[in-house]
Amino acid sequence: AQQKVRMGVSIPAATHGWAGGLNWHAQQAEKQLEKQYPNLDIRIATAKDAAGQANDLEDLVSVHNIDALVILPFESAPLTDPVREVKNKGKFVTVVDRGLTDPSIQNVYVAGNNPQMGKVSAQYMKQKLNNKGNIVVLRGIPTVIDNQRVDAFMEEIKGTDIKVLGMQYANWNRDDGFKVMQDFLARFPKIDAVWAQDDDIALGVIEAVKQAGREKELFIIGGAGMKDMIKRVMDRDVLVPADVLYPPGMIADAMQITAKHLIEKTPVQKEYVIEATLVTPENASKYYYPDSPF
Amino acid sequence: MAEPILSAQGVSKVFGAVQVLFGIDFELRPGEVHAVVGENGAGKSTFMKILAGYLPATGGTVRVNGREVPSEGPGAREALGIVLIHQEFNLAEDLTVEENVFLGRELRRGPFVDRSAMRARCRAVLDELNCHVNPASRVRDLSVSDKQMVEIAKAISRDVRVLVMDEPTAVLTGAETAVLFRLIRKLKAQGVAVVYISHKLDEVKEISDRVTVLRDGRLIATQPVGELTQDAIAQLMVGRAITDLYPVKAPPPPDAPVLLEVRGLSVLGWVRDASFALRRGEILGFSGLVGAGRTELMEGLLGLRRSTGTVLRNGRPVPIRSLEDATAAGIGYLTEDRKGKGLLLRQGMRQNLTLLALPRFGGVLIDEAKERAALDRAVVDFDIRARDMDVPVGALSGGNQQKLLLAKTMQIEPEILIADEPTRGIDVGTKRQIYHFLHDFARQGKAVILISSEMPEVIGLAHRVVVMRSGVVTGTLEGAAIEEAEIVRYATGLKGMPSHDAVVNA
Amino acid sequence: MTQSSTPESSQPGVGRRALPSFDLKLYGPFLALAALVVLGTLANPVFLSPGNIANVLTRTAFTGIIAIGATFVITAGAIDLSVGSLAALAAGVSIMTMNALSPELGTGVAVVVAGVLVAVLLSVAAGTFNGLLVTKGRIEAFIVTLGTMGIFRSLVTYLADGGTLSLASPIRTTYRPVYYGGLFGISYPIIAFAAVALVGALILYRTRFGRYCAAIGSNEEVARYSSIRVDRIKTLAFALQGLCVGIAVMIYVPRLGSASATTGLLWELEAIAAVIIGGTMLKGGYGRIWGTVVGAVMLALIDNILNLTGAVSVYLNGAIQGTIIIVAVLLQRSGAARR
Amino acid sequence: MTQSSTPESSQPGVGRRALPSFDLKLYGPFLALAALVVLGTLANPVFLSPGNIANVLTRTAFTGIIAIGATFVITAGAIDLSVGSLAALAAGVSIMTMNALSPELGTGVAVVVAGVLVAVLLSVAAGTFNGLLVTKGRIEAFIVTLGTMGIFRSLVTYLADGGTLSLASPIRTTYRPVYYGGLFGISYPIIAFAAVALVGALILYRTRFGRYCAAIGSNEEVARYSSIRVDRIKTLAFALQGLCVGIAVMIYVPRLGSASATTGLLWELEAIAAVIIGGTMLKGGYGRIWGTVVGAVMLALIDNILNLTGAVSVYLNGAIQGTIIIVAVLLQRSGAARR
Ligand SMILES: Nc1ncnc2c1ncn2[C@@H]1O[C@H](COP(=O)(O)OP(=O)(O)OP(=O)(O)O)[C@@H](O)[C@H]1O
Ligand SMILES: Nc1ncnc2c1ncn2[C@@H]1O[C@H](COP(=O)(O)OP(=O)(O)OP(=O)(O)O)[C@@H](O)[C@H]1O
Ligand SMILES: [Mg+2]
Ligand SMILES: [Mg+2]
Repeated sequence: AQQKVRMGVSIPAATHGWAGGLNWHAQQAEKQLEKQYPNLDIRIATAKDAAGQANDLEDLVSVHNIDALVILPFESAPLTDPVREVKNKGKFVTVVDRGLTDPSIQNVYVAGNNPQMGKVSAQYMKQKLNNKGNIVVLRGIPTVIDNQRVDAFMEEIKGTDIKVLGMQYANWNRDDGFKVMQDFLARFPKIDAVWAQDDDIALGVIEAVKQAGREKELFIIGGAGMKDMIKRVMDRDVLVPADVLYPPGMIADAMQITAKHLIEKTPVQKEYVIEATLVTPENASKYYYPDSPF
Repeated sequence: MAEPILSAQGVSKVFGAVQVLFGIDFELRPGEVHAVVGENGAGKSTFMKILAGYLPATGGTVRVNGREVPSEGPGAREALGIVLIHQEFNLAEDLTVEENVFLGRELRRGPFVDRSAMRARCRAVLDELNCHVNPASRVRDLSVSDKQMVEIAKAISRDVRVLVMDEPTAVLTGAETAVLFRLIRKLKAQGVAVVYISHKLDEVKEISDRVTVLRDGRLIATQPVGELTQDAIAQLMVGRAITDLYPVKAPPPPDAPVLLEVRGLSVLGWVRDASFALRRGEILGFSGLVGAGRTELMEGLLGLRRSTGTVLRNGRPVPIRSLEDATAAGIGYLTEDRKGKGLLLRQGMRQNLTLLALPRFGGVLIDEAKERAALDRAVVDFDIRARDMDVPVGALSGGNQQKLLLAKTMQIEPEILIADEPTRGIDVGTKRQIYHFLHDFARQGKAVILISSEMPEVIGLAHRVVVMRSGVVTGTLEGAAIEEAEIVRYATGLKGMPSHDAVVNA
Repeated sequence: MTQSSTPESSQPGVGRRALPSFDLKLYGPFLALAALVVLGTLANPVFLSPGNIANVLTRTAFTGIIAIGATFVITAGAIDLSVGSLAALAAGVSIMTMNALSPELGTGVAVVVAGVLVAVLLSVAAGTFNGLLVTKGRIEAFIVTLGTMGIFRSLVTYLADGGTLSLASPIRTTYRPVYYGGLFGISYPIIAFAAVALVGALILYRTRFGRYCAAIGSNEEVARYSSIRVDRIKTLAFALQGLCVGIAVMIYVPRLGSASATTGLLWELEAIAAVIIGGTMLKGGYGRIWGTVVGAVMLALIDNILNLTGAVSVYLNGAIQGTIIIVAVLLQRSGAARR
Repeated sequence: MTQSSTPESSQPGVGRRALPSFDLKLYGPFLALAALVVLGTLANPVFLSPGNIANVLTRTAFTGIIAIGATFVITAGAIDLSVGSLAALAAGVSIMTMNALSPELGTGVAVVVAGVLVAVLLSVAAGTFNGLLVTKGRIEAFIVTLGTMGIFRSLVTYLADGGTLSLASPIRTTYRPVYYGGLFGISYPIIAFAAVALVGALILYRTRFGRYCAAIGSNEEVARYSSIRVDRIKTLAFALQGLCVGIAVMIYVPRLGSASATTGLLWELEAIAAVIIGGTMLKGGYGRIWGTVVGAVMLALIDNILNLTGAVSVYLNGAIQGTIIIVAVLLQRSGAARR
């Protein structure tokens, strides 16, 4: 008789676009993996904040008695200890995207590379602007990831003549992207480029720019790899010449790796890095998934 | 003559742009009961609030024991033993009786309130008032008369040297009033000075030593009560003689059609199997002790409480499930609880006046001009005295609120008026107007049900009197049988149905 | 004012109307708004440019229209926390309907009308549902709408599969002008906002329903004894709130053509804040439509001003925002309290 | 309703009252809680395991303790929306203080005590600040705390530079047992929660302050006439709310050892919901501490039960949660309304 193998997946709830994609991919992977491995039982828990995620971890361990945990932490620092608790109970731990402050806890790290994402965006911008121009930056929400992206971006454009005219939070939200961009457009008569950092924000920005009729003046770089944006890049939209990948699908990869290890006992690497790839019209079709909700 | 314990010199008061008190002089001696009378809106309550420190005076001084005291909130005066029982209830409705009685000066044991001690003392004070409410009940759930008794209990549970009572008996019945008078006499014997405001001049005659009359915010006279007859007091108040308080009764002819008939109406826990009929042109009185269930019977009839039984209008049964149905059937209801059920105190007179009859004021949009016209008319018809037409109703004097409430009910032009304590807090002059109004109303071929705890009122106005006791109709009196002793016999169970039939033994 | 003034109203029936004194409770919000406009202009002259003003007013329209509905609910002594979620749900369902119907109805006006109808009907139904739970179920409005807030948002997340529901491109083209277009240089959302406010004011101040809302909010018992059908009026107030959400959704959808789990997040807080800043009492009984309009515009202006000035630090935006709200209300209220 | 009803209180003087019927207003929350426990057990027998119960109660402690403070504020007729943000700020400042002091005080108990003191003092000060703005500034509590909500959250964002403030590891080791440890098998957070509830109940029901809160919430005017210092009591209620936030922070910090802009997000809603579910009236005048405790536990249980059962779809968690809240309250209230 086969013993059921239980895998717990703890991720943030679908409270913004990227997290929505995360949820979708996690659920797809759940279905697919449970079919693939009949004795695998996957349990997904979604949390609204760090404390809620810590609660979920407790429940996954004490109630579901999981054998392995795949977690995409809300934030690194606060979840380090709760994950350590899980680890101390002898569970296999896979951490996704955001590294814990104590890397010794995790068995596997599927790393998203936030600094790289900022850096890649900045490099593209430098090249496209010839190291010179006025840009505005729309940030996500105040959190470590956002800081890493922005810090790396600013580091990369240091020493160039690229000037950041304004920077505001747009909360990884289309409506806020629209509003903030409207105001930036009113405030600055000449903007050469927008770094929106996130595709949801970028979609809001596009509408604001169109409304102001200033499509000719600037271009926009988003991030994540949302299908709408990839499509625009693919279609050679001058407003959106490129995008930087930060695929929410990384959760599925992590689940896949973990499941495979649990059931087939395949060895695992310590770290898998998901690259922040630059998407251009040339390679866009490779990253276009029309069926994904994200 | 003893030194005055409390006195006022040239006190005046201005609200916004209107002056309501003009240089009042007043003095109160220990051990005296000093009545203050005057028409509605004369400024009695305002003056009392100034004496008790609830309102600052605009001009003049207030002295306690000969020393001038600045107005610094009610707490300071209360510390000097001056306690005011408000005309409008001053109780926190969500709190219990006991919590209200001791509010602001709880008994303590260590850091905690001493609940058992307070409950016991509260019980004792209520017992002294023959009041049977449970100290642990919420004030919200009490009847108006019980609330009043709680107010009185709250006042006398303090260290009181001057007790100011603003129309304490307006919502009390005879028995409760008698208890109160006993209490006043006891306090008086202890040297407590009592200021007593009432529109019931017989009470004033009975209980007080001196009387001060105010009219339009001015002091008219202060005299020993013995020197004045009731009529004389009334004349000082109104400025003219009050004659024929009650109109000459004009009973409907015996064959007058029945406008409303009630058969076997029961309200769970309150009223059982009540039946009566009301004829065109009739004033039908309802008498009984407090708790007899008259109010509940009417509320059951009007669809405000769940009830069983049949109501016939002009001989045809009509289902009345809500007040709206009653209104449609041409029945108007004047509630006894002016503040809790009658008026929106924070809103204006116009909004209150038309609230019940709003469908009559315009179609899609409210016709404000029509509303204003109605208000102007009501102000004349019901002699509502407001010095400023835009004040919130809560700033009207108590009697004028009552008149506005009557006017509100009349806006639906009912054929049948059910008036529950219609003259509560009304001055004699206006009372006479209301009596004549009810009389004329019936004479026009309509009909009135009059619930009143004032025996003379029922006797003076009603063509027939239904007496209730503990939720059961015990008798109906007619003609010469309508007299006090007989009513009391039915109301107390000496006559009429045996008491074990009652819903509740009172 | 003085001893010498004589009583005038001894003559019954004449009554005296108070001097039309400057009522700060009524005008306070407008003063605060004026102060904010001055502040904005000082911060950046662009603030007063017609383009910027138009932008701000246009984007105020959503929460403004919702806040007008909230004014009724709050005046009637209740509260509705579900409006933001309902907006998201209605937008989502409306988009799905349009996408689904376009094979039959095409991508023209017909399909847009169908979408709008669905959004409005759904919103009204949801508002009525809230109202019935409050009145028939006798549950506090706070709890009911806290519950439905979760339910509605969860449903839209479900429908969108955690992602975004996007309106098909050709339909968007048809629908787009409803947000971006306008009449005589005034955008449709502003026109809608003004119209809703006007009708709202008429209803609140000049109809029975409006009076009844205030009466119920003041004292439910008195309302009942004035033969007002308390339950029905309250339910209607919630339904009206739903209608307002539907209208807001109608002009929201063409803006970005999408709905997701984040749509309308915290709009309830913004709407309630606009209502209260406008001078309506949270405890009920007293509502001010124009105050609400001003409150909504004020909130949008604060955001706008922050975006127009490079604030000391973006991190502190929230602090500046909070401070401006408090100070603005402090100014308008302290004057009123001085009487 | 029927003729056959017989007299119930024949003893004169008792007055007419209903049977000392089972008071659903008082016991309703407990019944709903019981129903939820049954539901949980049916969903998954593990639910009743001591480990699970301990986990749930321990994590309820934060919002539970905050909700007890909120009971006072709401009973006094006000509301405090800033508690979640304040918790974040207090946690952040406390962590910064401990990190900064560790070179001097070491990483032992001394530095933790200092951190706790700072958190508590800051919270009480912030609560008092809210209270003073409400009472002295005469601004609605809703607006004041909406403003300070933004301010506090913004400050913690600023202090954390948009990121996370983390407690230095050695100090964490010292502090950790405050969350994870316990006495006689009961975790410290549960003990703290119980203690705060007990003291809260004593204060609300057995002290003058508690009575005055209810009196003010019921009728401010009456309270003032009873020579209650309304402003002072209200300010104190806010200060007490601050104190509760401080205590909650004290046991929150050792759990996650960090604070950021998202810490305590929406705790205010959860706390207020717990209070209202517990039977306290949102309009003030009537507060129930034990009800609040039950309300907080219920909210935590609902989350827990959702984790116990694999819900249909994670997207629908919010819907199930909302439905359970409404149904639970419906059950407990409908009984009460039946009188
Ligand atoms: N807060 C207020 N604002 C404005 N006017 C007021 C206020 N309070 C009382 N008044 C006015 O002062 C006048 C006197 O009222 P007061 O209540 O003292 O009369 P009263 O003699 O007690 O009458 P009643 O016998 O009807 O109780 C009335 O015209 C009333 O409208
Ligand atoms: N909730 C309650 N609990 C206990 N007793 C109550 C309650 N409500 C009312 N009562 C009692 O009922 C009495 C009032 O009853 P009711 O209103 O039926 O009297 P009534 O016949 O209308 O007389 P009146 O109108 O003169 O007061 C009060 O004296 C009070 O003792
Ligand atoms: Mg008076
Ligand atoms: Mg009665």
